[in-house]
Amino acid sequence: MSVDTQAAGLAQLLLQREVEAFYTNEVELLDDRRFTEWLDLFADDARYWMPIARNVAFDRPEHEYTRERADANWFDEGKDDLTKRVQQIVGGDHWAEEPRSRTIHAVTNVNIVKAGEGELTVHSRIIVSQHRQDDDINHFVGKRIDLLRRGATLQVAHRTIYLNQSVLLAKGLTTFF
Amino acid sequence: MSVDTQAAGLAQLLLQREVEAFYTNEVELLDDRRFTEWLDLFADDARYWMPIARNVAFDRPEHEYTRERADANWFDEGKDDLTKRVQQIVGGDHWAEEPRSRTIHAVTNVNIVKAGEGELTVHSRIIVSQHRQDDDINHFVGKRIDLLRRGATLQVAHRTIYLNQSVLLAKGLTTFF
Amino acid sequence: MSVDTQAAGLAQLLLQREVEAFYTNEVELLDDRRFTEWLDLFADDARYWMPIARNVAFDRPEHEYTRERADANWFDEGKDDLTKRVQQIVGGDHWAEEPRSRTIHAVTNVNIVKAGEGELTVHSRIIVSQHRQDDDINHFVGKRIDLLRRGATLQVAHRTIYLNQSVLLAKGLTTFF
Amino acid sequence: MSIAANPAGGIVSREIFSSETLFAKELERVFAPSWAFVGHTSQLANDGDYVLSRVGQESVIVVREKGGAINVLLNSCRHRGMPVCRYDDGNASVFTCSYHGWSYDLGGGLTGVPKFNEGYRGGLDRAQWGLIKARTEIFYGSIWASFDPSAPSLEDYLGDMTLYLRDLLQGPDGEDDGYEVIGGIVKWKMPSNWKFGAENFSGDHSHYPTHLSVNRLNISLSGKAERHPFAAVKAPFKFLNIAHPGGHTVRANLYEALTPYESMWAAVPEVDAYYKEAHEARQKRLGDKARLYSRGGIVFPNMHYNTGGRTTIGIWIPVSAHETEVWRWLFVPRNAPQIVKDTLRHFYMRYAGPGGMTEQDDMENWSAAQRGTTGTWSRRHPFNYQLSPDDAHRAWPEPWLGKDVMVVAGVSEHNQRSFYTRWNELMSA
Amino acid sequence: MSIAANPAGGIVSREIFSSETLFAKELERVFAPSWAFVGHTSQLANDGDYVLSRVGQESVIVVREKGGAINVLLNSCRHRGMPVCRYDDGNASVFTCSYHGWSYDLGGGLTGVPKFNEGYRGGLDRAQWGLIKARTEIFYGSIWASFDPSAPSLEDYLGDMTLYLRDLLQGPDGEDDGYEVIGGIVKWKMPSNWKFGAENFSGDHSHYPTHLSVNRLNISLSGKAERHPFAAVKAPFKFLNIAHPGGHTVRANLYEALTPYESMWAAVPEVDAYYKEAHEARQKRLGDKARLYSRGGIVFPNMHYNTGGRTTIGIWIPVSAHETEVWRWLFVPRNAPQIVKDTLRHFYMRYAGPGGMTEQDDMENWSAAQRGTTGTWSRRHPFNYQLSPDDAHRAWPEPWLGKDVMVVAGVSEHNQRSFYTRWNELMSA
Amino acid sequence: MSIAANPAGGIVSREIFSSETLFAKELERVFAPSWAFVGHTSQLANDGDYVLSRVGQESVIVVREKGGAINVLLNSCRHRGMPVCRYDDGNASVFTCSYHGWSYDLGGGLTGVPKFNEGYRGGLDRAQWGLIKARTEIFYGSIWASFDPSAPSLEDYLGDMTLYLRDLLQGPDGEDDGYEVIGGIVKWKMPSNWKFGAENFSGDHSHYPTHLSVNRLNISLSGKAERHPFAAVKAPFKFLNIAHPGGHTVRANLYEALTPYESMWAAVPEVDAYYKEAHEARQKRLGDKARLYSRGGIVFPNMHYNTGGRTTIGIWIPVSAHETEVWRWLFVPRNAPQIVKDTLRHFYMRYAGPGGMTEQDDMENWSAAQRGTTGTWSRRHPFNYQLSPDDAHRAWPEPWLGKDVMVVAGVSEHNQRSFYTRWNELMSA
Ligand code: FES
Ligand code: FES
Ligand code: FES
Ligand SMILES: [Fe+3]
Ligand SMILES: [Fe+3]
Ligand SMILES: [Fe+3]
Repeated sequence: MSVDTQAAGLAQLLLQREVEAFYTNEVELLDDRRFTEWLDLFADDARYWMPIARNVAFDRPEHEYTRERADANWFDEGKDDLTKRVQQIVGGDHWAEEPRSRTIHAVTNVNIVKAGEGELTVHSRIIVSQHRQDDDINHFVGKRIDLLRRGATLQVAHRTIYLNQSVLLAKGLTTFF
Repeated sequence: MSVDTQAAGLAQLLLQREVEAFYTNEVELLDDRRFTEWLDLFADDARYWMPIARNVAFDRPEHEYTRERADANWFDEGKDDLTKRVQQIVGGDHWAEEPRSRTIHAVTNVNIVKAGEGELTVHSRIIVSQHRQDDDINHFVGKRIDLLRRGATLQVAHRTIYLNQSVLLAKGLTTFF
Repeated sequence: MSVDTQAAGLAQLLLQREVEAFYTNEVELLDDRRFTEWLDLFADDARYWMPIARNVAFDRPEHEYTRERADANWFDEGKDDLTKRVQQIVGGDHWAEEPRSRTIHAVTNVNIVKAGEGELTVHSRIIVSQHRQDDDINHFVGKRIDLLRRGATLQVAHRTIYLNQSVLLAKGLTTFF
Repeated sequence: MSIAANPAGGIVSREIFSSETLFAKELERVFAPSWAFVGHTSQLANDGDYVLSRVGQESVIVVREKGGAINVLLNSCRHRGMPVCRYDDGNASVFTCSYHGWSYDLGGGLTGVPKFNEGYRGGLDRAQWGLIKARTEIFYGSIWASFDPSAPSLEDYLGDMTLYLRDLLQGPDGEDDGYEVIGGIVKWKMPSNWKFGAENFSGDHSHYPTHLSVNRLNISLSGKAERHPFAAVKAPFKFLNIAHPGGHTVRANLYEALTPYESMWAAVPEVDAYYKEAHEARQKRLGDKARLYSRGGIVFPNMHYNTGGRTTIGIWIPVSAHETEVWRWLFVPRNAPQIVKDTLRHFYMRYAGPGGMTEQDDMENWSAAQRGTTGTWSRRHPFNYQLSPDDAHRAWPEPWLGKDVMVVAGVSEHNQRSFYTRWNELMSA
Repeated sequence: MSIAANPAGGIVSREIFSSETLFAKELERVFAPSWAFVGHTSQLANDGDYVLSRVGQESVIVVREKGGAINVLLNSCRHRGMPVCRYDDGNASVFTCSYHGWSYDLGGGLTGVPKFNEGYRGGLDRAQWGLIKARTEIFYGSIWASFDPSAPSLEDYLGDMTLYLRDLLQGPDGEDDGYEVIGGIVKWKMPSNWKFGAENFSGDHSHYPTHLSVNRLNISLSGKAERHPFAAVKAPFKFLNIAHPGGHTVRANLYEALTPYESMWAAVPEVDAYYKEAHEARQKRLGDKARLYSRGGIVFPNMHYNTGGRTTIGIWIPVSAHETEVWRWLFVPRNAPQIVKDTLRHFYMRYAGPGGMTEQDDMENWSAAQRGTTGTWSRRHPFNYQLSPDDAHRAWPEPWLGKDVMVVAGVSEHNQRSFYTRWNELMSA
Repeated sequence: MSIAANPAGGIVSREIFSSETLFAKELERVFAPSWAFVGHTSQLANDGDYVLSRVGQESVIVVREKGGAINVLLNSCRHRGMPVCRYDDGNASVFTCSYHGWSYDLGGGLTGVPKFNEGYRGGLDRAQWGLIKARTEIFYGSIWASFDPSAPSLEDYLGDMTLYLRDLLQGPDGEDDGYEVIGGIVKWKMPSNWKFGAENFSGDHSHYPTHLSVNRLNISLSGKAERHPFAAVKAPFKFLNIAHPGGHTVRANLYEALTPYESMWAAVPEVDAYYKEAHEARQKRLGDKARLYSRGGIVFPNMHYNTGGRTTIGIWIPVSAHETEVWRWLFVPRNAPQIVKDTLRHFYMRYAGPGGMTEQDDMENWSAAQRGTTGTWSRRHPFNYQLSPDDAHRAWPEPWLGKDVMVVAGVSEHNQRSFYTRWNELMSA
């Protein structure tokens, strides 16, 4: 390898590590319930979108998930909404999270599909295990597409979460993805 | 670190990254249903083998999984067979996949156990979550052993998938592993 | 990047890789039932602790998990105990593991939160899928905090495993975490 | 025999929430003879458009045939039971079964049978083997179905409830059929009996401790505290619990007078402007009856709705005594500016359903309360619905509210008592 | 009382697929008095070899004792019910219970009881407390068991079916006991009633829409279109639906004449050559009866088999009304070259079971149809089995097909009607 | 009618372990009229301290009110069934329901009802709508509850069992109320009927094949082989199976004489020293009765305990015929040095529960045996409990063991026969 090739390879590895570390830090904040710090990972104008899945014919894949800013979705909101959700949980009077969930989030297969000047497009998988009380248990598995903005630190500018479920098998989406 | 040690370390990291990126790309192709591109990841003479597990005594571990090219297996086939399976799904008349599954594959713990001249032996874990309709749901977890061939790109020359289940808890193995 | 920055970046990447490889090796040993080799990954004075979770009010998070060396725990023991557990399994007369479990362990989101002189503090997630007979199936998901000691090789000096479950949904904890 | 104990007296047995035997009986006695909401005409823009829905537990195809008529067909092949339609929605000219290929037209007629001549040789009367077709009626855009040939007409089934259902489907400006459904029916499962949902929507006005957190956070867009936009209105009104003999119930404000618009959507001025204009148009259109401001209610047994900025219709699909599937259709005013539609859509998503900050806590309580219905000792002690007893007035305070409705003003469990009384009639017959 | 409605007339109640009460009754009335296929002698090469199998829902040990006799033992300790054998297969000289150590010999005899003398002090008659032993019979290599002392002999139970079962177990060259089982019993669960599988194997010839995709892809190895190798044969034949009074059924081609081999395995010349030779040997060995080419069938109630290049025997294990466990034994001709064995093994794996491109779509349909059996309205409408009615001939077209068989030629639901008629006799008695 | 067949004769029907109908009857006949262990006073150090527990399947709040009295309250709001306490433990002065806000004091009294005056207008008698309160008794630190007003007093319920329960709760030095509970109740689920656990603790001394592996590994801390510390003691004794007419049973060693301490904890000298001292103190305190060394037993129906270095009390919570939730309280001698507490804690964790090397194998066997209770054929064959029949002596070998106890010495299934005999009395009445 030439020195230049080495430098390029190293830079690529460091970027990959930076993004993976970002996500690992994120899941630690969530599982440690450090929600306010978690909010800091989002840009002020960030969007958080989780569409609803439909069962459609093979020739209508574009109709499989509901549309952002147009259809009903599980989530289609901004940082102010996320902030309200956090404020709801921490008050001790949000019964669906009182007693609180014990969650474990795992992120895998981090894929930087586009590394632009100030932004990265990153795909990943997220596995979420949520337990409350003795038997209020949810397992979610999702595909995530993030637009990460590069500044002093990385920040989520836009997040898309695709769940597999069409009929949601949970009475509440009280964790974050 | 000497420059040489550094170079060796970097080369090892780049190889690890290359293989992890290969697998991440693979799961993205599968979950995006880009099956034809997925087939391109397999060498023309590739083998795809998933044995059946038996419950055996502690002193007969060699009898725990059925044998390749000898016994009944869940899969024991070549690229032509995989190609037929893909052709079956994309036609819109393979009812077990119509409407299509929504799948999420995650690959973890990629372990390059042997890096030969033209081939790599790589172990990994694969976690598969498959949803169809409202409640046709499968979860598979597997141990994988791949022989990857190095050419212009990596290609799977041989894949082994060990599932934990002995009695399969699914009516159809209509996703890939 | 300056050469020094490069070197520092590379060193950080190599450390990350070393720790990830350590865990990947560990899960392969477990899933291949090479338990004696697995024991070698633990320091002689290692502690292995898995507390019990309680459902508590939002303002008593410190009471959520039972205390090490004080309360009832799922595990709170040393290497001699782990050794006895291994000796129990390999004998063929430990009925809860005869026939043996088929397990798959996956470790994700390895986070070196502190890299001291001789020790690393590392967080990770562990996903465990355990199958025995036809339908004796457990799924565990855990958060792990390890103290790794650096010598000729890494060794676990202290391991904490947090499960989400309060009432354990398994009749036996016969695998390792 | 009274299965529900004494619902009129506010005493309801816990067993009706947990017994699987009673649940099976409910399907026959409560669900089978009723009319079911299955969708809205705005979901079917073109001939051939279809959408899957549910009547009780049954999967049905709601389809618009050539010429625009809407049919509701049982989604089960008459040959061997296979669902003939396997997609949540789409456009079709025929439903062909994937098992043995019987095919049905959009009216359910069995038009195609492989080997019809040489195999069945005249022994199969196709007219007898079409898809089971429900009686279907359209009411101001809403689509209703019943498989019971002896059920009354939809209008008779609804009785005075027609007023409130029509009102629900009128735009904010009072124009009939003024709403459209947005894309994506919200569907989920919850671990509680369907009646916990039904009684809540029928009028559980004392459950505000459930919503302490959202009240604290002011999730309404009124710019004021509270979670409901209409809570910002200060004009004097009576809060009415309106119960129908058929088991339907309504929660509504009856304002003392026609008053000018008061800001309810201050957080989004364009929306506020739209509602102001609509408010005035509605008063013009409806006159004195515009004093009625519905908040929600139910059509017996399992259709439920909310208004007041959360215009939605839902159904509780009974899965078992202990599990319910919920479907929700989100409505926006058909002719409103896009920003109004977007704001309402967003408000709903943050308010209701599994992602909704408000309903998450409802469902937490319903599913926890569900466990209190099974215990050896606890099930010997009935539930209490005695809040504000013995004070219902017929056709009151305005006769146009319905000649048969029994009304209580203020916070009360009157509507719930009425719901269980009707339920008990059907179950104990 | 007729539980299944009118199966002879092609009308079958949906409830028999979904009622757990009827399911419990099935175990007693349909499964308990029957003979069960439990395995094949090729699985037990040596004395002491054993393999776990099932009789109805019960776990049984199929074991070869010293001297070669095969026993079928209920895998449940007489002391406290523990399975005394916990491995899918192995070799043993004794089964020792891991709970309190009672031990049994390979004939089920209770030979070891801790504290037998000082504890039981003569109060335990070991002869009365051995493992429950089934009546066991071997039929051309296949192993059968029944726990019912009043069941007829296996031969009487099979009746004319002996012809077809013997035929199944003859190699392609017509030699008796010509098959062996390959390693690995294929086991899985499916969310449908076991009778959907049973009726399919009994002869559901009109379900080709299920298999549009594999027909399109030509998964046979004949080098021609279609999924079955034998579809390549052009010699004229009658397709027969052969029903036995005991509920057994057979699907078979009866060729009009003994004709030369036509290529069915062109994709693998060595295999084609093997089958050509076998074809000729079979004609020589069987003479005119070689015109019979079986395609599959069932031994009542839950043993099912396929031939025609997919030689397999399976059982539907009833788990509940809504769930079935399936086991499949894969057979290859004992004396064929390895390439023939490999090709057949590979053909099966791609064809059948959860990994099989063909049966995946069968099971999708069965499990979807299962949901059509529970609905409030849909279950009031029976299934239809009226394809090709009223045209069965006894012992036809050749008397050697069986003196009691009722046969219909061509695509028909005759076999299914016969299956449910037998089922109904047992259930309605 | 005898539901359990002939338990006194050692013959017990398998159906009592698998029938959901019998399970439902058990809750009424066996659990409802009994007294339940719900906790220990050391869990409630301060006024207002509470902990959730279970009576049968029911969730109960065990709470210490101002002044120290302990109440056991059904954790189900009288309004609509919601659990009023949602935390495993804590400190409270009032329990306020999160659904509609009814609030209860620590005695269960309904003290707060929103809209009490203007809504209920005198129609709600709060005295009638408090939390259901159990009869509660404290016995040497252990807390017991019964919801059955017609149950006898706890003392009468226990009968001679008071001796053994008091003994259990005495410290190793024989001092009354000598134990405290350590933090963390161990809770898990197991897939078997609760009676497999109950009969095991009642005295299943012949199940040592279950524990071959731990015996091989010497997990006791005696420094000698075997898994029990007390196995190291060589002084001669009779092993007694002590059965009470109320269904309670005890396993105990009765030493022939008061003998000096023999080392049982050689692996930890400080612990050995502690036990030596305690041994001597106990002899001094109890005199001849110190010859009794309890090993474990049950209070009918579902409280179970072990002693001998594993001092724990547990309950089998009946979930269904096929599932049981287990709770275990771990006890250490209140006044022992920390190292003794730590050693016992560690010994327990490695011995019992899902993490315990010993009990893992018990539960494996119970859950495997559970499957032997459902099969068509296997359930026709009863279980056998005939070990050491017909040799029970009343109040023997010492009259102070209890005037009504029936005792057998040596390995026997006497206690199990007694347990099922009592169970059968209640169920067959
Ligand atoms: S089930 Fe529809 S055609 Fe047979
Ligand atoms: S259960 Fe087999 S010996 Fe006791
Ligand atoms: S349920 Fe407790 S106050 Fe209503
Ligand atoms: Fe609410
Ligand atoms: Fe088929
Ligand atoms: Fe034991």
